[in-house]
Amino acid sequence: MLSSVAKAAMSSVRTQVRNVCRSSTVLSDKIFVHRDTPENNPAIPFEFSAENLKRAKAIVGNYPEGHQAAAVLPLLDLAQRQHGWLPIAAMHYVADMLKMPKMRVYEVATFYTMFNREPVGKYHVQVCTTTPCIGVGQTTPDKMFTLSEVECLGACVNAPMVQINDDYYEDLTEKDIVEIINDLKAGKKPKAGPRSGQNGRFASEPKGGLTSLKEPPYGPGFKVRADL
Amino acid sequence: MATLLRLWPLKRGLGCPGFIGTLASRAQSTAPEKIEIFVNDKPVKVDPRSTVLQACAEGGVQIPRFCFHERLSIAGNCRMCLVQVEGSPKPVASCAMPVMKGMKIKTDSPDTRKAREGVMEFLLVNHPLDCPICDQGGECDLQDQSMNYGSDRSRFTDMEFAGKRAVEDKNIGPLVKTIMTRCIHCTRCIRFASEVAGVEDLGTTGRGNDMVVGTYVEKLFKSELSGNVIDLCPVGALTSKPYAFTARPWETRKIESVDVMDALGSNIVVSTRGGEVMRVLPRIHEDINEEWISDKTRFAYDGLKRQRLVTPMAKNAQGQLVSTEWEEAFFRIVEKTVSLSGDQIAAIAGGHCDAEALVALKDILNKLGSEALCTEEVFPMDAAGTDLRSNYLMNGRIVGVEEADKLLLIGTNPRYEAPVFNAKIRKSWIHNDLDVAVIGQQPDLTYECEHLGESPKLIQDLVDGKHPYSKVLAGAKKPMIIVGSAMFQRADGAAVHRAVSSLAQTVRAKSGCGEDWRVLNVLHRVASQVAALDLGYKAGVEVIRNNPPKVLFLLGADDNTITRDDLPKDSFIVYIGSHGDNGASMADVVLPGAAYTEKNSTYVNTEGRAQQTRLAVTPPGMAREDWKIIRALSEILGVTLPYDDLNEVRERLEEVSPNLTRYGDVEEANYFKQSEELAKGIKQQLSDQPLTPPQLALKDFYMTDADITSITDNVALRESCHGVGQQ
Amino acid sequence: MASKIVRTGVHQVKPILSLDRTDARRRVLNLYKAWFRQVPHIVFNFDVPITVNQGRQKIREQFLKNRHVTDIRTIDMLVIKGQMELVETVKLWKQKSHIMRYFKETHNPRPSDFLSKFYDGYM
Amino acid sequence: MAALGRLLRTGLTGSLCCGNLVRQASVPFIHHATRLESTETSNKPTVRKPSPVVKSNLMEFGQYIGDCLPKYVQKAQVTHGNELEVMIHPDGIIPVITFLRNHTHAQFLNLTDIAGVDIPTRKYRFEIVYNFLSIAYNARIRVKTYTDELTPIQSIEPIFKGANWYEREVWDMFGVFFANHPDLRRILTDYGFEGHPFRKDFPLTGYVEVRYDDEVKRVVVEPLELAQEFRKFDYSTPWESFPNYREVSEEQVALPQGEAEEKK
Amino acid sequence: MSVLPKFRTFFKIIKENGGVVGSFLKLYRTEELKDGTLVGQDKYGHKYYENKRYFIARSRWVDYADDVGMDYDGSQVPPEWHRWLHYMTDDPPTKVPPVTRKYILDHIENRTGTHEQYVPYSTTKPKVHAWQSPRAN
Repeated sequence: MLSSVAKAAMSSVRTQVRNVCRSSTVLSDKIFVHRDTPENNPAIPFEFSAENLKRAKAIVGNYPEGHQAAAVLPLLDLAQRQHGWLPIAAMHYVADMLKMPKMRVYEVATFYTMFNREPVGKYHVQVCTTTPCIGVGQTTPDKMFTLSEVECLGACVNAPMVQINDDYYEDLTEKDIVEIINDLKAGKKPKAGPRSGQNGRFASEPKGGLTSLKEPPYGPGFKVRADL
Repeated sequence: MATLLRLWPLKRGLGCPGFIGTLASRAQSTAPEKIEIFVNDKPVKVDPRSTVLQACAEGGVQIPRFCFHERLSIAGNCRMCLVQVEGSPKPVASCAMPVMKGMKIKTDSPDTRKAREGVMEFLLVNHPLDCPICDQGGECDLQDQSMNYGSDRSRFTDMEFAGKRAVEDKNIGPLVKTIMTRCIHCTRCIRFASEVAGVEDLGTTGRGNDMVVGTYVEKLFKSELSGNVIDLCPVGALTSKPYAFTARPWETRKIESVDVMDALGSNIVVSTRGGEVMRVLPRIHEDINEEWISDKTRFAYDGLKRQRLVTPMAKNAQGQLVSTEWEEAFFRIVEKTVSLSGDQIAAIAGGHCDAEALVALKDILNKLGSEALCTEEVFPMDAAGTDLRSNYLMNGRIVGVEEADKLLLIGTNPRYEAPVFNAKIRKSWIHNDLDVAVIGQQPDLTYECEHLGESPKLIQDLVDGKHPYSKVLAGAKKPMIIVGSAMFQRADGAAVHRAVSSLAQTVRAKSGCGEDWRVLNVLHRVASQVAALDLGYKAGVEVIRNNPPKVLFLLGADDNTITRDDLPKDSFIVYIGSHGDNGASMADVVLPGAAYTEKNSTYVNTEGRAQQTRLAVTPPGMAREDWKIIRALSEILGVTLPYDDLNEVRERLEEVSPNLTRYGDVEEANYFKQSEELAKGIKQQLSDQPLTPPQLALKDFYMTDADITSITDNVALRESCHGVGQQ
Repeated sequence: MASKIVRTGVHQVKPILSLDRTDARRRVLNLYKAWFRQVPHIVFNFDVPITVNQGRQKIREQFLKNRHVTDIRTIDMLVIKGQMELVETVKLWKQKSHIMRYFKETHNPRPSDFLSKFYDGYM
Repeated sequence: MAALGRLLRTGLTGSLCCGNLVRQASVPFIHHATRLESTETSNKPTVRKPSPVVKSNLMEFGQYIGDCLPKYVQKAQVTHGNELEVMIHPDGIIPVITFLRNHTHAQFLNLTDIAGVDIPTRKYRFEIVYNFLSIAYNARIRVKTYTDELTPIQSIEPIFKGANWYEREVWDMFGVFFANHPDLRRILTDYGFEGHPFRKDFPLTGYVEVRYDDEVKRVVVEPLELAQEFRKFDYSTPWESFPNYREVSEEQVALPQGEAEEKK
Repeated sequence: MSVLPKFRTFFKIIKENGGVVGSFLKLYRTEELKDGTLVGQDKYGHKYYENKRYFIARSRWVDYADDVGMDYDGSQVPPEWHRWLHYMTDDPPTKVPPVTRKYILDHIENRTGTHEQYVPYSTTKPKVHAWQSPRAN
């Protein structure tokens, strides 16, 4: 009897009280407006190199007539690869090339975190967000490293991992990352892929060897009527 | 995500019904069979092309929305319009969902409410609580809808003292004020800019919590229709800079009126408070302005308080205009006029005169024995001239362009001469595959157009079929030719007119569009011209120049078409008008009249549609309505006009030209054949001077109509010009 | 006869004072006489800048203003109010300005012709 | 006089035949207040909850008045939980009020107030409201009757001397004529004031304005000219036109109606 | 109580005010005749007198300079003498000269009623700006 009353009272209280959200909003470390700086302003000329121009033409050619604007992503990427990062002049160049409004290019460029609209170091270290960060968003004075915190890089099985430029370094331990950074500093290119964290496995196979699919695959005709 | 949702580029011919159904609805000819759906268990028959939201509206249920707008494409990103649909596991965004047969929609179920409350809470998470200092307060969609769907308690505790999300304000020009923290990312402004205004300046940058609406780079929102984003914005993110902090919407009185800044006669609402015009808003008129108005219409109102003529003025012994009494001013006029014969008196009407004043002025001059009544705008008087109404009207109507498939613009820049009409052309260009060609200097239009050349001789080539484009015109089903009235101001105006009218006849004959389709259209630039021509004014001041009068009445004529040098030394000029400018400066007597917000008056737009402005505020000081001034003067002059009140003047108007009092109707005219026959008699030759529209840059747009906008003092527009000039 | 039928069709009401027209007329005349006789005293007592004749003229005007009234009860009500006014006047409860109120000397009637309306700004 | 005699007779017989009822009706009157104090334990102190006992008592008493004066009482009702209202025919003012004043079980000896209400849409546009207090029973009653601009209403000055000024006030503000009033004249408005200000058709600003005129050295009255337009607020929002989305927040309290007895 | 001193005083007053004619003129101008010691003179030529024989509040007075004629006015007394005249201090400015500061404005008399009077004006902007015609030549 009493318990049911208490339950009723509790439930009525529960409906009245909302949960309190305590976490503060997490915002990007980038700004989403352009401000002219000496190294990034529309007056600085940008053009594709002859080689890239050829590539760009090919990319644009992939799309049907009237839908060339779809090539904006690969072209921006091409521009970023050529320049190291994506200056506003490059966006304008791409916009002119595809005959689309500049605003539409800005939208694409700001939407994807892979487009670096500010100068980045030679090695762009992108760390999965769970790692404790030091000075995220900054570039070291020697313009070698830029550390940024990015969303899921799609290699969760091999966590923890970082992406440095285009390469994934996975299954990292503290030792590994120090080694990688030192290698990069020294100008060497460390081997990409899984490292010592999981005993240097090949890809994402289980640590203790295979647990299934151990027997050889069945050949053709398995469990099929003999006369067939 | 708006980047992906938005339709860029708005491909022409892509206007499939479900996508931009509302926009293209006019173009759709046959309506398919209606299907039955159930809105809150009530059966409703709806068009299968409509969305759930429209279907519910038909069923009498208004669904809350932020991003959806009838005249823009569907974005579906605010999620406020969620409804429950039976059989669907999740609530459905009704604005983007097409109806299906037998759909059972629940618009007020507990689940729907909960979904909307959730959306509202998320919207309010980052919306500042600054309604008391927000100009949108009182007419804010978010405010209104939060009254229904807002939570009664807050979960915002801010224990980290991190504050709400804040976004820096953008400087997009002197007309639109931005407070971007208030933005709820409905993207209406972006869609308006890219779809209606044709200026792809606005967009969203960033994503997720970082999404920002803006221009990315520091630049002005350079559009002649930019003010409309203020109305579109459902919150206070985009507000009017000139109107900022001046009035609250509930304390203003709204008077439905008509705009006179261009010849379209856009329908407007004039908001006043305490005898002051606080702002001008558009009023929906599907056949003229839909719900857009140009920036000049919207922001010219501060000119109503500057450079005004508030007292009668007369020249003193030193030749200086000084304030005086009405009696004295009238006496001065009588003194000069009484001994003169009729042919020594003349009058010129300017661009903003109402039909009442025009008819009164005509009557008084006729009574005095004068026939020299002119308008400032020139129109060829040779052959049929202004006798045939079809010669000077936009015969095909403003909405006609939505049906047309070929459009030839001759010497006009509709973007600045009639911005709202230009938006209609763009709409037709997007949804109806309208092909636009231009003869004359190429203006910067918001749609693609074929530039045929600049010489007027091209028109003749088109008539003769020498030009390749004449084949295109001949193949058109519904061709339209729009000629700017500025072309008739040229020396060879009559020849241009002859060429254009024979071109129209040729095209009509060749294309086989039928007798009902009207090919020839004249786009006027000033609001009073059609009414003046209807009333029998002579177009152009040639008569006066040839036969200089002793007494000249200027009814709001400020364009310096006649100057002191054209007249004999002892001539006497009387200026009747609302603003002091060229006309008033050269006058001997100035009689202060009323501006368009200060009188009940009739204007006829370029398509021949008579409309009324309504008295929103009383004329300042001793100013009076223009026709009353003329009526009073007539009594002093001893030729009393037979009308004492507005109804009597309107009766007189009806006598002279019955169409002037059929408000809202377009009085059509169809005498193209006769007109062309008569025009053949014109001997004048086309010159080789390029056809140049008078307004080619945005700056020109803001700097015209000096007598109302009073550019010398009009702060907002002046800044705008400067801003535009700097870019 | 016809008038009788009409009268029976009319709503039956309670009289205020008078039962028929002659009665009402008598009351009106009595009130008029009373005012008329009081005018010299009023002019003297209130020291108003009007002559006795003007006062009587004004009283006549005030009475004639309601000459169109035919309803007996309305007449009675007007008589009652007139009587009250008379008492207020005679007992000197009113003051000079109250008496002069009838003469409306400071009030300029609005012009009715177009030109004067135009000059005055009344439109 | 005859009416009074009849009233007394009916009153007497009424009280005799319904003696039982009367006792029931009047006894709770005495304990009315104490009851309220003891039983009210609402946690919302500003809202007085009507006691059903009080209400039924009042309804019984209203019924009793109706039974006693069947000719005049048209309706009796209890509003706001504990306010008894008796609607009467204008002819019955003197008998009903005499009854309420003199009846042993009523003893409404104190005239609190006389008020007028103007409802122009009605055939009898004025409602005259009498409020009485019975000190003996700590009870109040409201008597309502009606009239129009020209129908005189009987003055109750002979019964309650205090009605004198109240009736003058109603006359002054509404123009309701009270017959048999010893001194009916204006009480609030200025001499020479025209019209009756509480009538709904009397404009808020009045017809005239009064000012001191320097030239004639005296206060003058002139037809009103408004120098400033009225402040008018427009509260409608686009959303307002869809009342479906307005939640009804207040619950309509159903007024307990006393038994209405429409009598000739 | 002898009458003689009073006569003596009377003649003294007459004498100090410039004889019979002078006294009449003075009486005409100020409606008062007094004898007293001249304490000082201000920059306008007003003379300040004191005679302790009179009651306080009457014992100090000013004799306005001749050039103001009949248009004399209390506000013509400069502040330093005003203090002394109103018994705020017993030291006349001749004895204790007033402190000069650069922010103290020069004394002016009350100009109400003259063409130099202060007329309040509206500081709000007019709602409608009237057009002024350009100056003719």
